[in-house]
Amino acid sequence: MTAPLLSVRDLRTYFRTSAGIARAVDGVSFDIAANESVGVVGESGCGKSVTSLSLLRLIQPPGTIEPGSRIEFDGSDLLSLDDEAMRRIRGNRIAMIFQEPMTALNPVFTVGAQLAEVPRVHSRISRRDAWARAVEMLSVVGIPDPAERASSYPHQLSGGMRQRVMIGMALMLSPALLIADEPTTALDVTIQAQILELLGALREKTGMSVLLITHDLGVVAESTSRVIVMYAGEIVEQAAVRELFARPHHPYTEGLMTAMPRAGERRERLTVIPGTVPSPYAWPAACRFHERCPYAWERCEREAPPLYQIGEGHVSRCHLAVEPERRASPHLPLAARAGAGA
Amino acid sequence: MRPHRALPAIALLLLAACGGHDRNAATHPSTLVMSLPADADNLLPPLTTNETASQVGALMFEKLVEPGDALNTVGDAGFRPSLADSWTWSADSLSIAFHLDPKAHWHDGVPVRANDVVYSFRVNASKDVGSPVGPLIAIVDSVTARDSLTPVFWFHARSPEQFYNAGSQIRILPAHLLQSIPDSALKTAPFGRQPVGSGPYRFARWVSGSSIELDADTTFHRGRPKVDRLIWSITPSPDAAILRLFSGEANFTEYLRPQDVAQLARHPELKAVHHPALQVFYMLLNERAANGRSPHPIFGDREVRRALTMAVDRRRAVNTVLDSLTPVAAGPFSSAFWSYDSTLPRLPYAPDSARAILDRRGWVMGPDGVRHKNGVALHFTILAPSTSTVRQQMAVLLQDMFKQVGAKVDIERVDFAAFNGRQQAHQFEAALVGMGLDPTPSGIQQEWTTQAARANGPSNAGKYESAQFDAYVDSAVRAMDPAKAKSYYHQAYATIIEDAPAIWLYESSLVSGMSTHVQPATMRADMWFVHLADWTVGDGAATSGSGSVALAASAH
Amino acid sequence: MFALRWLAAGILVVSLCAALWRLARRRDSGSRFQGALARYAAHPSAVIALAVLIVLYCVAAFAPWLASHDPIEILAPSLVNHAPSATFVFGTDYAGRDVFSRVLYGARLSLTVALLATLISVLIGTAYGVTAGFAGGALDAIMMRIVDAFLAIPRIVLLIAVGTLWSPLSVTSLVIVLGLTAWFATSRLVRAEVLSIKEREMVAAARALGARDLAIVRRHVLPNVLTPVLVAATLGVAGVIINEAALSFLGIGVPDPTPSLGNIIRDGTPYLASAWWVALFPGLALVITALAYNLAGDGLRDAMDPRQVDRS
Amino acid sequence: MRRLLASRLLQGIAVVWVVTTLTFVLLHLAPGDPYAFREGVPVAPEVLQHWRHVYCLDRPVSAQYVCYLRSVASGDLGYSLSQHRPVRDILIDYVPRTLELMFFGMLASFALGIALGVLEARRRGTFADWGSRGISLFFYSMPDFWLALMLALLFAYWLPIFPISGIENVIAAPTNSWWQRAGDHLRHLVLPVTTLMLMTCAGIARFQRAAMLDAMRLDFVVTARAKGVPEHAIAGHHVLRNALLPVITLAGITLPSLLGGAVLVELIFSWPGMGYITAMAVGSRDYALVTSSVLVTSVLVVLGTIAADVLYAIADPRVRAA
Repeated sequence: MTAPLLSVRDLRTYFRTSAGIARAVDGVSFDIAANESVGVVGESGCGKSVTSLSLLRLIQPPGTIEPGSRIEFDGSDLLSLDDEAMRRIRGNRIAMIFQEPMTALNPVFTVGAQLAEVPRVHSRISRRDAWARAVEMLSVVGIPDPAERASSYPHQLSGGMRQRVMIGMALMLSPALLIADEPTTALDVTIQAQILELLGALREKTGMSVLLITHDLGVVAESTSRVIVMYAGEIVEQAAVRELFARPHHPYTEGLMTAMPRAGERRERLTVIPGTVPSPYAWPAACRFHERCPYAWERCEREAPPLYQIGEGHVSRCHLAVEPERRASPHLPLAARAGAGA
Repeated sequence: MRPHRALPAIALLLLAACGGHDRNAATHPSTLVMSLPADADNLLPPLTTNETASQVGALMFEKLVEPGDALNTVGDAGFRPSLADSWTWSADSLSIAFHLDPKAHWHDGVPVRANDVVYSFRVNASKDVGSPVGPLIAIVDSVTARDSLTPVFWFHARSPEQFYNAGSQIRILPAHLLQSIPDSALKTAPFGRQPVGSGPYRFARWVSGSSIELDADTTFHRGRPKVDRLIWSITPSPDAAILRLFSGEANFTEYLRPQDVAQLARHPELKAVHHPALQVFYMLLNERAANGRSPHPIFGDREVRRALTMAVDRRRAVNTVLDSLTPVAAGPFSSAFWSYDSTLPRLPYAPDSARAILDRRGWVMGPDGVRHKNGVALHFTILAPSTSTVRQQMAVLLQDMFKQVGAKVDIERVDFAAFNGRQQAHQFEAALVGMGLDPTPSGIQQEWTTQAARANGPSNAGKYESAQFDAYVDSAVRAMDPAKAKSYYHQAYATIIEDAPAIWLYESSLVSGMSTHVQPATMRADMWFVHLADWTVGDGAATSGSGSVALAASAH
Repeated sequence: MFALRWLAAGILVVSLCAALWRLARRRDSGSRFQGALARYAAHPSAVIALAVLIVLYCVAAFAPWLASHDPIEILAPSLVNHAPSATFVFGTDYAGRDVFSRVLYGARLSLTVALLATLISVLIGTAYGVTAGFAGGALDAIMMRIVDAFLAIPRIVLLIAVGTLWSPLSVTSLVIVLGLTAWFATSRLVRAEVLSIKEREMVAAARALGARDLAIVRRHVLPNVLTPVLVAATLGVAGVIINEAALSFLGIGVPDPTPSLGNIIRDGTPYLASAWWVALFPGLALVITALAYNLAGDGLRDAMDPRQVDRS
Repeated sequence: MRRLLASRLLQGIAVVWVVTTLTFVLLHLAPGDPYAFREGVPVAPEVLQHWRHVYCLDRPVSAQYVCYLRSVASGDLGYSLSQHRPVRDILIDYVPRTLELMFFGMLASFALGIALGVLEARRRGTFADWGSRGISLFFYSMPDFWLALMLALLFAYWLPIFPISGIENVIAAPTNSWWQRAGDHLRHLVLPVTTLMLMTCAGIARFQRAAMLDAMRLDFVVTARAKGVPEHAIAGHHVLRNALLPVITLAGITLPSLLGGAVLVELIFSWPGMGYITAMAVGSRDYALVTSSVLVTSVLVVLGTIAADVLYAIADPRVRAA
């Protein structure tokens, strides 16, 4: 196994506010190999976006990346770089695209200018050359008559097209890693498919790795090779995509799977995971899912489960790995029993 | 600091740096910079109505003859040549021929000829133009040109001041530039903004609202003026004019108020020059009641007016408010007039006899110290302009003195426009008035006679009517022999002093402020600027300095 | 004796401020007004401003008692433009009058005129705003265009025009003129508030219950409008004080001998070089008053209107 | 864009019409007939008669109103009794100087205002922030004429580097070359423009600061950071460009108060512009000049407001396309 492109070890990102300390990301470790497509799944508020922003050190005060976290990228620890060095990596070696194409682009500059800005910021390129590369990138990401479109403004393009521009902007300097934070959530389904298909094609062509962050299991199933499931600031399960969909181990992953409507299945009410996502200011003790877990027993409330190895490249943060028999007696989760909320 | 934001700061420093350099710029020919609070209106003399324009006009256009500094306006003895070298009377003295100085020429090189004089008379007399000089030259029937250098004035009748009115009222205009313009269009003619004259100074520049500039005409036929450049530096208000003098941006200002004079002590580089002015200040008493017909309960009675005059210690009042140099006025005339003589009677300061007169006239002293007469209190209001501190202080002193003799006085302060308006509309009882006099004593005829009172114009607002006074004035104005004229004036003056239509306070002398190295020539009472050409700025040599402080300090 | 009087006044003012401070610190009663006061007290600059205002109004109220000399009396021609000294704390002006007493009386006049004028402008502004807001449609548009027209004329030019045509202005007509030219901003503010309130259900509900327009205005609109109007009024007073001073400076405001901060500065203008104190001190009094009102107004806006959080 | 312009023009015309009517009312409510013979102003009676006829002052009010509108429309603003010149010629002399003062005043106050606003927003909460806000509020609360006086006192007497009055050094002017005269004219501009700048920049800075803080929160800032754009470029380029838009609308609003300030500044620094002439007209009760300067001033402001809106439309691509 060659050295991973990106290896994150024990990443903690806390927000110190007058209301206390929010442990949005509370000890996350994972690796991404070169040219690999990894998905990160979880309900909103589980810390997946904060994780992605932490990778690029884009966390703004009052948030801080706690000492002791390590982000190894291409052999160097990003957290030890000075601001200038980190800045040179952003957009150049690691790039990022966002969820809201409507607001993610600057409304008062032309699309071409915003694309051309990336090479101009990172290298001594002339304005004309940068513009030419911008137009070329627009055609790469599949925007019709790119030369003319380059001088139009973001509000003159459709959502899908704007997302293509975002992708183009990220790939201007062919980064090694592209982080996509819910790239398709704001788009309708047909456009969603096109964007995912474009991402996959570009990944093959450029050999870059993609970290795809979404709450939509369908998106993960189609476009990633490995999936990380996050809950309450922690990774609760990680496996190859086929393995995860075939044998989801952690009750939370299982809940997510059953909650997802499948084509052709007739069900009046979708099954819902009872209870709500806990507050980051006070994560529940031990296993953070025990209140909403149908199999929880007293060990889950006492002892925080480690990431048990339950198969080749398949880990899960659940004591069921050592006491599988508990799975046989499901019960009403604590949250459901207690009536309205915790 | 980001580079582009530092730019303004650097620009400011640059400006400041070159500021210093500009201060002691190359020396300039001797320049008189006069700060004053009013822009000129129209520089064509017959159309001029404001003070600044008449000053500029006086230095660009010449009269035929100029009265001497003694202002003797009767006959032709007191005059000296200006545009005309000499003049000859006809036997029946119904016509005067003036002989123009052949060297006189317009600033555009064209020589001055008799038809210029003919044209100038016609324009000044024409109704369409409405020149202020019109009524004064009504005595002249016509002007003809005997030859190219001899204009002749023909008169309806003989009068003591016919020479003065003919030769010294009209400023001669360039006919070759103006006669093609119809009289009614003169008002908007461009000439008014860029005049061509024949006087000692030629027109240089006029930046409206900012400055008017004249340069010396080196080829002037009466000799090259000493001051090379005259600049009228215009400010929006009297305060700003004084500020400009004190800050050194001007080296002369025409009129200093008493409070400015007091402030001058702190400026060693400046000096104050008192020069006589034909201006007399008095407390006018309205002899008509509010309805304008029946006599005023207090001032209608001549004896009460005399008593009130005697209640005022005029010398002490003038010393306190102004200074001991300022003369106490004898009547509505100037001590500079040739018709004045020191033997004129004056009502003395005698509060006791004043009280006696008031008792005799039935003004009984009330318990509150105010006299009453059949139900009417001896109580009246003095109107004073709020902008003049001198008159306000004077009103306070008079109020105090009248209290001593049992008269209650209120003071009403209004701004200047309302002060004039109230007088003309006769809505006042007493008013502290300052009146500018004509250079000739005959002006009293327009101001104080019954005919003036009945004309309901701005003159004789107090409605003083005395047949005896009118008779004396008529014979004085008509007397050809100066000695006889003087004796008639004496009796007229004595009558008006005894009738006391007003309490005569002081003859104000004008105080001008100037830099110490400006040497003024004689400043004539009626027109201080008439000899401006003979002033000198600096020790004769070209004085350096332009712009602010340097100008004033350069002499040291 | 003169210093004694100032000492007594000082003690009075300090005790007044202390009382106010204790009131602000009291936490117990949870009324809306109480919360606002606490938030206001959180701003140090606003509290200082309020204290300064209290001091100013006390000084203005006791001016006759505190002044060292008669402001109008011409003391002695010899004392013209005398530099600040023990007897004349702010020096004397060109007419030999004590500048300190004139500034006291001038501040008294400026403060009262500004307060009354603002009161007038607030009343007119609110009435105009409410009618425009409620009437809506064409009338509203016309009324707003008229306000635009008035706003298009710089206030000082309007005041000069009015001053020219009706001078000399007595103090009462000055208050009316200042009041009549200051209500435009308030009317716009009130109209905006009325429009937003009109939409809210409570007004529709009240109308459903058959309440007449006037009742709706009194019970619903006015209390909500109170906050922005109060803030606008406080900020407005500073503007009116400056305009009154400008008018007096131009010689159109208060007629001459009566002291107003504006005409004292005017007296000092020509002698700026050598008698700068005549113009300096009245100006300082003006700045302090206006600054205090502005800071108090800002503090008030944040306290009464937490929604519009100031990004400080 | 055209629709916006059309509606703004219509509104502008409505406002101008209201202002003209207001000026007419002002002229007629004043006591006395503006062209009455007044002592102390010797004008030939037939001149007064001519102007009274031009404004049909001898006809009923309604006819007078129509007459007034027609004459104003034809650019005939009456005759100034104090200057003995048609008001139009006077304004042609004096309005450009006020426009010049306004132009530099506007430029300076927006430059400083924006710079302060950006500085305060980027260093929010530090000493630079509340210190600069405190100082600009101090100048904002200062009466404009007194600020002018103090600057005159400071710069003219204690450090005499800038002239305190007039538009040029009248003595040196004729002998200077044109660029020396331009430099001298600029030196005379410094103090008046500084006064206008200090007076107005507080309002602009406060507005700009709020706009900057709003714009900093928008998503494209995160995108820009993700693209590796350095922090000062983000603030100076991306954010500022967006934050400038609301400030342009502010130009329309500050215009009246700036013009008001210019009136008093002109008086103190003897800058012969509209304020200077209006003050002179005040002294001599020159009704025609006062009312026409009110008219011209407000038309200037209305045009300025429309220009500000047009500038906004051009600056904001989203509006430009509409």
